[in-house]
Amino acid sequence: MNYAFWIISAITLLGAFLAVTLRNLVHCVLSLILFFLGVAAHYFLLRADFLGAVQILIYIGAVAVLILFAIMLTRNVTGTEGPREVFGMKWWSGGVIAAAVAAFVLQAIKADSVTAATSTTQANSSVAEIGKALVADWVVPFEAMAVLLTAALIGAVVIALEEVMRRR
Amino acid sequence: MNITLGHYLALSTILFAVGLAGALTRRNAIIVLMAIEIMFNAAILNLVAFWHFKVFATLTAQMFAIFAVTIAAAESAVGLALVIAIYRHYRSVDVDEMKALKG
Amino acid sequence: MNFPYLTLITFAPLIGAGLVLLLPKSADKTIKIVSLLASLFSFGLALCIWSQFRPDAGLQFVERAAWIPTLHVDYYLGVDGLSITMVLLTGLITPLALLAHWNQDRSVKLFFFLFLLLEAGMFGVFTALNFFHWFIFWEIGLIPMFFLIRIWGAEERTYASFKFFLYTLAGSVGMLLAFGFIYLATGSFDFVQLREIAQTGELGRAIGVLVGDINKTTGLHLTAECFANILFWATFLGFAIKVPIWPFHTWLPDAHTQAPTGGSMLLAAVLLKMGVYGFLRVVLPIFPDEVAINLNILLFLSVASIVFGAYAALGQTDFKRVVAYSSVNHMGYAMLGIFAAAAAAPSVKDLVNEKAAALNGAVLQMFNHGISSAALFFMVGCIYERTHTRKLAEYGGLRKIMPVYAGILGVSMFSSLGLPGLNGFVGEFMVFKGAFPVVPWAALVSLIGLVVTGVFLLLMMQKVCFGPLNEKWKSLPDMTGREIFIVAVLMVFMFGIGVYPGPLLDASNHAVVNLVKLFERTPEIMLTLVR
Amino acid sequence: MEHAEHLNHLASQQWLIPFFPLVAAAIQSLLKKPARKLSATLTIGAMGISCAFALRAFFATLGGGHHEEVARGIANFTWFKFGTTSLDLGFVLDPLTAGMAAMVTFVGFWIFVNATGYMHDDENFTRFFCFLSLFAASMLGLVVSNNLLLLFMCWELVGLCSYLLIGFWYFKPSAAAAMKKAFITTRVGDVGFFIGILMLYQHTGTLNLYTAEGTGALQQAGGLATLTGWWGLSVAGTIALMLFIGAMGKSAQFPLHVWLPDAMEGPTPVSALIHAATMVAAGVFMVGRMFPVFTAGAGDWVMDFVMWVGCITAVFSATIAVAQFDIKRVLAYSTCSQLGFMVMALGAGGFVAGQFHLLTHAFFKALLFLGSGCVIIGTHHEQDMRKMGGLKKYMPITFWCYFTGYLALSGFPLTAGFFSKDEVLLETFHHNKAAWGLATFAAFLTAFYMTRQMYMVFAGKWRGGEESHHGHGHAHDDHGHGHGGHEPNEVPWNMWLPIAVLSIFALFMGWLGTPWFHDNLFHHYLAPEEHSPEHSNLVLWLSIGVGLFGIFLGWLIYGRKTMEHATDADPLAVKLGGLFTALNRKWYIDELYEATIIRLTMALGVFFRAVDKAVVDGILHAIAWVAWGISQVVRLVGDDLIINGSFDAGCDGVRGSGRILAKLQNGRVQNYLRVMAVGVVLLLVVYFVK
Repeated sequence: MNYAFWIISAITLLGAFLAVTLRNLVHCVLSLILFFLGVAAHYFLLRADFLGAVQILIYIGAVAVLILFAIMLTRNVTGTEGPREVFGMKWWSGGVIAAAVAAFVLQAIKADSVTAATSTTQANSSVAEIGKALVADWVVPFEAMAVLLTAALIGAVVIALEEVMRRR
Repeated sequence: MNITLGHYLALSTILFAVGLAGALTRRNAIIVLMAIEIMFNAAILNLVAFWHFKVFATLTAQMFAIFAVTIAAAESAVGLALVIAIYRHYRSVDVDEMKALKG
Repeated sequence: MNFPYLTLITFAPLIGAGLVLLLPKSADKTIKIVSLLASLFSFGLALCIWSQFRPDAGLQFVERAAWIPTLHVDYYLGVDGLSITMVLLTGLITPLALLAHWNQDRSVKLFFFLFLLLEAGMFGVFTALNFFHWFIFWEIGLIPMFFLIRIWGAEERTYASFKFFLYTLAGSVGMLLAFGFIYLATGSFDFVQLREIAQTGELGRAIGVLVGDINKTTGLHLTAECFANILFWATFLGFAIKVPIWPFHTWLPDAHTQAPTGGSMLLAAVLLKMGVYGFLRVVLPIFPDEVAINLNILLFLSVASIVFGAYAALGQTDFKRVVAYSSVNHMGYAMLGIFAAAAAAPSVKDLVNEKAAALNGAVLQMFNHGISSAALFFMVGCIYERTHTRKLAEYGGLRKIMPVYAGILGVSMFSSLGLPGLNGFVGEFMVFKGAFPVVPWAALVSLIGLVVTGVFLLLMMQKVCFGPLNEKWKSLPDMTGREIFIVAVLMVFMFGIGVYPGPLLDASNHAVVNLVKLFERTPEIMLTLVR
Repeated sequence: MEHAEHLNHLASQQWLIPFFPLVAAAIQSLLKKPARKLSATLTIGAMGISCAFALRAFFATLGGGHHEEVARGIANFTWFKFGTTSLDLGFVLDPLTAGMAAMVTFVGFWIFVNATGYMHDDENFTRFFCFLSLFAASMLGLVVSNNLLLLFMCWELVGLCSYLLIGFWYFKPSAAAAMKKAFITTRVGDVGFFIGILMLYQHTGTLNLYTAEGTGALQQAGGLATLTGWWGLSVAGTIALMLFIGAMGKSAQFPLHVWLPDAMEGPTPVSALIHAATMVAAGVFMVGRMFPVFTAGAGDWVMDFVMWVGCITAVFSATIAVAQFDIKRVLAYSTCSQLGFMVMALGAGGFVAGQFHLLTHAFFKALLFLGSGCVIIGTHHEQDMRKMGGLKKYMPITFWCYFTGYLALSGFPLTAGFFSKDEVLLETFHHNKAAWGLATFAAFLTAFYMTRQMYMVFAGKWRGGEESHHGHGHAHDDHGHGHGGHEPNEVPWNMWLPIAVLSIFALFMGWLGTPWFHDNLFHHYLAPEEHSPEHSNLVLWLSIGVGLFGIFLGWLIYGRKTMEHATDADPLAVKLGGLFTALNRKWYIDELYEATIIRLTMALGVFFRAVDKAVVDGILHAIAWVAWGISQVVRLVGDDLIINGSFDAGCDGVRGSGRILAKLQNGRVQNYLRVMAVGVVLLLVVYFVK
């Protein structure tokens, strides 16, 4: 169990790091997909099977594809930006800030007593339980979610339609 | 040594930091969106870890995670739609050029 | 009396004012009618109160409700002998003043709104029995008058309106401070309660206590009497400016010459009486000892008002200033009556009937002067509207072309001159009958004022109505029906009171006798002086 | 006792006498269009009715004369209550009132009849008669009142009516000034009267003169004498003095007489009614009415003061009358001097003599004034005697009536004037010889100037035609047509009938008061309890001699050679020269008053106006300036330097920081992210530092 955690973590980290640093956009997307896989693996490791499946379905299935589409639409498929262009103005400041944030949060984790407690019993959840919970005490967020998604759908349709209207 | 909650927290923090660094440094709006997605996943991972290590008795954390995932999906969709709209206007997705909302 | 007459009468003009505000600016006619109806409604109420007023009972139509409990301030209304005539006068004069401006055309809405506000202020002052409530209406009465002069006034209206406003305000600030201290000492603003405390001497002790801890905190070493005296003079100043008593009167001629006709009618007929009423309601009951101790100064001031006012009127060349100074003169008589009634020296303290006569005379004089000065100012206003000049020298021989005007001016002049058979005489006779035995020197010197009053009024009459006709005014129209109606109402009162003043005197008699009883005991300080 | 009840009953109806003229006046004042006929009948009718009532009351008092005390009916009522007492008024019926009321109504009636003729062509006819009946009402009110306050009220109303009537032709500046002068002079006197009333009220507690219970002011007069008043007099004396000052104002006694000659500005019937018969007599009547107060204080010098004032007035105005040219002014000054006689009689203690002279004088002086009215109308509004003359031929009836008045006034034996003047001189003789001497000299002057007038007006040739320079000092009515050359003519019946009636009285009224036959009727009627003064032949013959001598001297100077032309100098002026002009100019009294009192009053007026403007306003403006100054200082030092300065600095600071912050918000999304991140880091730092 311990080794799996470290391997998957490494893959996830690599995916994330590459996704952010590569020049070629498509490569970035691919590393992003790798990152999503790593995370899904972690979910399975943590016995959150349903979540892992959902993660794969939504993120890899939908989001990654969506980004690909976006890249194609914005024409510079090859991602041939120069290094300067890639990292924008004062690029180094972002890294420094991110490092500072990470450092402090890690510091907080080390100091905090909760993280030390390793629970002996590992929780696991079945899809039935999740389904019952979704419909029972989480029904309001569930419905709200439905509304949100439809709104996003409509939004997308509008933007698309606006495009058609203007051309004609 | 077995894996504890701390490990997962550390992992998600590092992922979050990487996502943040990406968002801050990359000039391409799409990459920025991808970085934000990374940060999202880091957060959700964190949630699941909390759930997993029985910090809270109920399923709340996982429920959270599920909803977070869906929201993240919707959010990225909208984000990309915006980027495309801006692209159509500016003919470029360079974040630095998008200064219309100057103070 | 469960039916809230007094609240209604105070707020009816306010409601009217509200209605006037709602009406569109252009609907002149309706504004005038609405405001007239509001003031007539109040007049009707005043008549109801008058008819149901039982002369021998003390405070009537009392309404009391807790308003600000923490400050012991309650909404306390009541009418007794002293104020019933004033309520009637206010109710009577305001509709007439409104009628006087029936063909007013400049910003009618604001004009009539201010008038109704002024009426509410006046009713409030005459019916209030709690200082807090009273002071509010005292100031309310001030503001509309300021604007009436400021906007519709004659040439130097700015100077006059500011002088009027600041002068009276400065006075009332002193009064406010004094009552602040009284509240600190006694914890109550209630005139009736303060009067009882003052009578039993408890007020003196309470002030003594207050003075004690003032000395501790400030390191001064004031005596109770000295402090009470300061309070007295502060309150006195507030009212003296309003009456006006001699040295504080210079705002009156300026305010009158600049005020519009209706405004100066109300100013002379009612606003001055607030000051005199203040003496009756506030100064005499609450500071009986101080009044008795400072009597000679007070008498000098009132005699000065009479004599100097009369002589100053003689020297005037402006028609309205003459009438304004005659108001100073007449108010001097009222003050003479009041202070004569307040004489508590051992030799005169038990002349109850004389003092009651003096005080009754003063109250009657307030009402009479209200009637005759309103008539005189209205007449001056009439001629001013036609000729737009107030210089007496430019007038002459009006009787030939305006016989009705000359006749009425004659009657109102003789009424204010104090000719027997008209209302002026009864008041003045009572004042002198009362004042003569109590303070002979003051009465005798004031008699000079009586003659000079006759001289300057006749001089004015001669310059305006008699002698050769000034060619400029050959084509002046005589008085219109409306104008005659206004003065006719006043003349009915002039002849009525002149022939039979019974009802008015009965109304104020009971309250006057009670007030005079306050001065039947000589304050110890005076005893020490006398011994 | 039945008689007393009857008197009280009559007394309670006394108020009817003034009531009718008052109603007439009220009706006329409301008449819209001037109805001449209606107003004349109203006024005269009302006067007739009240005359009937007055006579009825008079005859009732006659009957009561036989037993000793005076017949008196009282009717008091409460006017209003104040304090614990009440102010009562009342009416009285006693010989003095009845006699006076009868005289006023009778004489007034005939004067009104004459007035219809005199004012025939005046456009304000109704207003004139309205004022006349108002005057009659107030005069009668004065006469019948049993209360000093009611008397004072009517007294001032009478003053008002004389003010209105003197200034009837108000468009003449002289009339306007005269009316004001009359009112103010009498009002100066009224101040004294008012003080008298106040003192009486203070010391007796009531102003009712007589009350059934005997608590009336006059009934307590004895008590007043014991208290000490002012200037060494007893309280009764002080009151009497004050009341007499009021009487001096109204009856035109010496210092306050200046208004009476100017009052001639009014129409002649007014002069007849007011300034001869009734109003001026009000002062003497009031002194008579209040006689117990005057005589109460034994040690007081009031009575002597009254006598000497009367005497001086008599002589003084007689001297002026000698040198006047205006027919009415001569009569005005003669009224002044006759009033002086009455006052002197009262001062000498001759209450009955004074009242009797008052009554007789009322008749013949009214006759003379009406006669002069007829003369003025006859000669088409000519008042200057120098431009008359020879009217005997043109106006016989007026002449003969005027002649009877002349005889009565100058004290021709057996006429009314002779008897009453003789009584006056008798009383003065017993009291003070010096005053009696002066009075006799005044009687001589009276005879002289009346003879002068008779000759100038009625004898000689009509001098009216020539164009002549005017004499000074007189003004004549310009309401009629000018004084044309044509001949004077007789006056219509409604003008000469009244003087005919009055002349009868002037001749035969004297017999009422003469002691020659059995007891003096009038004396017995008016004051039965007093003894009438014992007869003295010296006084009788001397007064007859003096009267005749005056007539002779008048004939000597004016009768023998009457003036040829209006422009001729007055024969007396030739003899007396400077003194004559002094007399004509009324001893320059008017100018004296003008220079002293009037100018002083006006100066005081201007002074106090200046005081107000400079001193009081000055202080006020000074305070205002100081307040303004302080505000300026506060504005300059306080606001500008300290507050504004610091405030501006503060503003710059804010603006500066504002610019810095603005850079942050440059639209770059990533910057915002960076700032957020930095924010998170700072929060964590704080978390750890705590």
